Amino acid sequence: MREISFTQALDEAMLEEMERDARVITFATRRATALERTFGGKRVRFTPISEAAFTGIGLGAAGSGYRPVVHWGMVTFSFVAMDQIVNQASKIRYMFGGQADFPVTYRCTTGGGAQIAAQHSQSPYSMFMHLAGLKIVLPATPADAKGLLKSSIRDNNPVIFFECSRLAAVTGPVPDGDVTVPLGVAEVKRAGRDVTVVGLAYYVREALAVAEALAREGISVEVIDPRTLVPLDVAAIRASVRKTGRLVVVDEAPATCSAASEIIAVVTEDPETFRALKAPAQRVCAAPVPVPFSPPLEKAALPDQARIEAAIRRVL
Amino acid sequence: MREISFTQALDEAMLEEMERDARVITFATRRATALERTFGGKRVRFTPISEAAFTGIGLGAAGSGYRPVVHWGMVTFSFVAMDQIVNQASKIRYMFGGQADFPVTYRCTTGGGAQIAAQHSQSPYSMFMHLAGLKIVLPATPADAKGLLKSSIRDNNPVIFFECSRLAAVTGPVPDGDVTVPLGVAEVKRAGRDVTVVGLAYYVREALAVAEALAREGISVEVIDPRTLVPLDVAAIRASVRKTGRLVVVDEAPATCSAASEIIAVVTEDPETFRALKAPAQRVCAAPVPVPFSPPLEKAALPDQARIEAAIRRVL
Amino acid sequence: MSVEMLRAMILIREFDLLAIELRKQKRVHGVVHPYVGEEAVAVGVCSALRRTDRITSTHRGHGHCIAKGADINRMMAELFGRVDGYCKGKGGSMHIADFAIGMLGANGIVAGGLPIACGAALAAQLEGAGAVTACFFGDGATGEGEFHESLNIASLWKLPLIFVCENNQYGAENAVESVRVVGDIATHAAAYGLPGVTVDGNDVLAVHDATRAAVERARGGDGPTLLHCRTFRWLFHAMRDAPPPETRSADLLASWTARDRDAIARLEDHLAGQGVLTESALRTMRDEVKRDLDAAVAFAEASPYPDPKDLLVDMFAP
Amino acid sequence: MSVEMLRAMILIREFDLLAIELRKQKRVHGVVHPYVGEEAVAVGVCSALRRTDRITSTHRGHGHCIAKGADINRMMAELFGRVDGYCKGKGGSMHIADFAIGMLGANGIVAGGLPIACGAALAAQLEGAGAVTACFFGDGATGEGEFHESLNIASLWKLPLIFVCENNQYGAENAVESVRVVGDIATHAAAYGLPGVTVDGNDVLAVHDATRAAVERARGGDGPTLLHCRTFRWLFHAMRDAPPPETRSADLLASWTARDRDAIARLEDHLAGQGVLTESALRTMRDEVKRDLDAAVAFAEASPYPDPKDLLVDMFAP
Ligand SMILES: Cc1ncc(C[n+]2csc(CCOP(=O)(O)OP(=O)(O)O)c2C)c(N)n1
Ligand SMILES: Cc1ncc(C[n+]2csc(CCOP(=O)(O)OP(=O)(O)O)c2C)c(N)n1
Ligand SMILES: [Mg+2]
Ligand SMILES: [Mg+2]
Repeated sequence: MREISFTQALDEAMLEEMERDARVITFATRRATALERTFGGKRVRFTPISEAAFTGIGLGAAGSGYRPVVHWGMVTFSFVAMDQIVNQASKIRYMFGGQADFPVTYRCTTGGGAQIAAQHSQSPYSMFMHLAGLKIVLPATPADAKGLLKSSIRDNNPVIFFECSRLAAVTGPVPDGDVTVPLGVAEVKRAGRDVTVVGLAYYVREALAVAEALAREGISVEVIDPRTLVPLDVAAIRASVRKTGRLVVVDEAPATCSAASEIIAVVTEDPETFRALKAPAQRVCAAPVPVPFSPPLEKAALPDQARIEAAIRRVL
Repeated sequence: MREISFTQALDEAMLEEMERDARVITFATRRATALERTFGGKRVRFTPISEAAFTGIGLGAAGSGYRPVVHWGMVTFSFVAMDQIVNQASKIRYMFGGQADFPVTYRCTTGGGAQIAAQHSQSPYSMFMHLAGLKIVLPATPADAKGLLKSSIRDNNPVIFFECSRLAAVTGPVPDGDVTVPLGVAEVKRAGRDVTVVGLAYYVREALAVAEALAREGISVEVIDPRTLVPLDVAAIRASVRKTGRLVVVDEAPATCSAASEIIAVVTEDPETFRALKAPAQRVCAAPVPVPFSPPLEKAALPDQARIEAAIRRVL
Repeated sequence: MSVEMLRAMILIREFDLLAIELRKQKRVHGVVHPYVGEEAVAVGVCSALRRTDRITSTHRGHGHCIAKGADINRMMAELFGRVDGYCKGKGGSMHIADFAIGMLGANGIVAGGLPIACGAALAAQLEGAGAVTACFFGDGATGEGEFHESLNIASLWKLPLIFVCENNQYGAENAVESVRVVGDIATHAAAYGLPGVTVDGNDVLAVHDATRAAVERARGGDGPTLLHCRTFRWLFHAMRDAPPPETRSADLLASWTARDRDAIARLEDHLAGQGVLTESALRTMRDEVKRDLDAAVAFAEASPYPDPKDLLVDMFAP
Repeated sequence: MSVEMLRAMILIREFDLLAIELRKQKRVHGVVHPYVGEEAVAVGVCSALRRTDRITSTHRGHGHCIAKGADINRMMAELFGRVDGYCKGKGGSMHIADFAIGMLGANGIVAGGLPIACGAALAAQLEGAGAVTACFFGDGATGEGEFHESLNIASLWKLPLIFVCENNQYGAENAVESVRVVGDIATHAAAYGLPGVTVDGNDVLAVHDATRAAVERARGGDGPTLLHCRTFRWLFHAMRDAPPPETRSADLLASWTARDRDAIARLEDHLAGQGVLTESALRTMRDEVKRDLDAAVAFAEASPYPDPKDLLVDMFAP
């Protein structure tokens, strides 16, 4: 298998899906030069800096037969468009009684770690998860990025596709050809017996590194990557916790009302899993602050291997 | 003590706070006729339908020495203003190193139950809780409404004050005079031994009704009203669960990444409380759909006493 | 055609007057935003559109639905919250849609429909079959950022779109003069490089003609037009259990509801003057409208409420 | 005064050229958005303001800070992420503020500062002491809804505000013509009933004069002005580890950087022509600027990084 970067994997997915289906169109404030060259300025557009308008345009075009892929840039900029996401996209199919489909994919980058401070280092996927009506995708590897973006574009619902910035340049094996990854299916990235660590995006890697280190001490860590947050593969997470009896969730969003809170809730409220739980579930999340600029502060604000390891040791 | 309605209690708080402090100003798209008569059109304004602008105006005026109370109308309309809330208000003090304070209060109505369908029946407080940097208030009684609104206006930070629509006409005793309720302090609305029910807003009443009914069977339910969601009185909730060993959280927002998820997480991750937990914690929340219009569907979508009771029985 | 327009306007008015009565009786649910007095805008615009053209609507959307050709039985069933409603009872008054006739939905969010309309227009532009989109919004919506963003992008991309501002002089309780400085909303067009046209929104033929010109321009690939229709909301902004009290002056109301300003009376008089419509034909028409509305109520009441076990149906498309 | 303006413009340019070098060397962190070429806008505007007047800024905010009188030591320390920076290292380049001098903050969100500026202007109006607010934003910001909403509400409320559009011809990689149809951004003003003025943004005296007129109007209670300043971004939009390659034509660049168009050279020549500035005085000025900048870097590097244990400090006001 080829080793390509996360970004290259996403570019391949766009190219292949636009080739596959002429109804796939795309726009963003930033020019997608390569796609524009291949598919022309009708299907590949750049827009004014008008996120509310072009988010709604994606939705309207989706309801009229197209399959838009709208790139917001950073997730930060989606907040300008929140009316179209919360009040329109997440509700439009259900409130109209299912009479039309809205196959639109919203892409955005997410996360901290690059010293670009509060506004440009956000990881607010849980805010979108809370809205019934959107599918939420958060890949951690180049292969998943490609396969999940393909599935998102082919899905007949509004999907928000988060691209962790710290993964952009990370490389990994990506299968050739048209390989999709289904939405709603978690992957056990490493099997283990003693504790389940659910990591999101960049923190799948970090969790794997910690698992590797602890293996040398005979501690067996299972690392699960949900890959999609809506639908969340609750069955896979619960099954793992029933096996290990211990849960640590790692993510770079602040803990309050986060995806990590949700994962703890779905584990705790299930009688059988609850009975299997031998220790308090732990969240390893960002400190409850806007991400600060200065490198030592930013480092202190975000999870890291030491904090993951400490949480694992706390529950063992 | 006088019995007045939730709405009257809020009106009194506004009147008294504007009297108390000339820096309190207020605006909304809807005219506040009584306040305008008393305090004049300079301090009491109505605005164009421009939520993004007037949300930011509140923030800018707060940073320049005033204490604006901005009423969005329904929380629905806040999504038009989300940039100013997420990217500006929640981060502005911290990212500028604490050099200025931003004492702005955003009021809005929330909740379903009035057959006004998907867009106008939202309860998305958890989306705002997730953002480090906002205080979040959600009162359940007229007295708390008045006392908490006063505290919110006097607080030196951005506060979002949610007013549950189904409580607007509900009456209750409200103390005379300048009585405040502190932010961050839960109240045990009914003491009990067997199970802790944390209810939010309208569902405090419903939980109390269920507690009353179950008392006749000898089941002793403790009902806790957090009153503010940020800061959340984690100590009070944990203490109650350590006593009862059982937890049910009731709210009309959908469960995923909700305040209910958060409450379960803070209970589960605390070693001592976890050890005291005798049964899986339960969420009684809205179905994961936009709130439907038709009365039987809406009723099915939202929690009710029967579902609260069933959840209590499940954990006993 | 003008007779058809008259019939549509009468149907719209009677539909909403009936909806108010039904709401008072608590037979229909939720909120009612009556379109009474503004019928010429919906009918003038939609009569210049084809079935394959699309529209987006507002919270005050019944008139747009009817003008675009929606089935009043299914509309009524929706207000009643029944399974045979357009949205199977899930939407209600503020969320009626009929994608089959290009009615892409009412919208409870002021200005929320404009970006969606741009998206529909983009789809039409890509399809290349000459379809256009008309996008209704109120004077109050001009305060929102989505209004501005949509005008800019539609002009830039030459989208086949007609922006129809229904200036009914009020946004809820606020007079338009109290929320914007410049009265003529068409003045916004210049900064986007598109035509801005102000018409008498109570003259259905004038609205139709102005729309036709805008539609031609749009179909010809020359882009959008901003059409500013001056009209008036005869009744209250919205009602739940009971209509709120009128706060506007009696003089103002009288000046707009006078026979020479009422869009329906004007078209009646015009058609009578032309000899196209006799008194008795008019009476027949009004009787038919009444019969159709009675039938719609009967249809709605015969339809069952949705089954709570279908609560999760329609959430996600397969 | 003009000599002070020249000094400020030179300092702004040299500050940003230095910031680029420091960023290449990884001594400062994050993103740098250089203001090189646009100095006359910040200086022309701020020289017409008082210390008690307020401004809001953008992602490209170093020039606005310096023009409003910020301390370059604390600015530099902020870029270095040190505790003596304006935000104690919590903000960085995109979030510098100095409330003591009325600099209410840079802003990473395009158009995000406009509503905040309206709020500051409202405060000034209520205070009644005649303070005004100037609000900087780019040509790209005119695509955002917040631009429109702010113009409308500021005009309606006659807020003492100057909307300063820095049209540097590009929003990131996109030429202004590619994102809007009408080139003259001042044309937006008419629909809001406020004056729209276009000036040569590379002529600091013209910017100053236009601002002074707008400030007088604002202090007099007559409301806001939209000031459209045509200028040019000499360098890249933004850099992280290395400056991105230039994609614009050499001819275009040459036409804007030519001595007769460069704002700094023009003022130098003007002052020299007037006999106000000798060659040696200019040399001295440039030397002083360089010395001040060296001192700022020394100040920044002498300042410690924030202590991680202070991570939660500054979150909530007591
Ligand atoms: C974004 C948003 N803000 C506020 C409201 C509340 N609201 C509903 S209708 C309305 C007035 C709308 O006025 P206009 O656009 O003139 O339409 P009209 O009601 O006159 O038809 C308001 C403020 C809303 N629905 N959406
Ligand atoms: C709401 C929002 N959308 C997108 C961006 C990304 N972005 C940062 S600067 C920029 C270009 C801004 O152009 P302009 O307003 O002309 O300012 P300039 O950079 O030219 O000074 C963009 C698109 C952003 N910061 N905020
Ligand atoms: Mg109106
Ligand atoms: Mg620019």
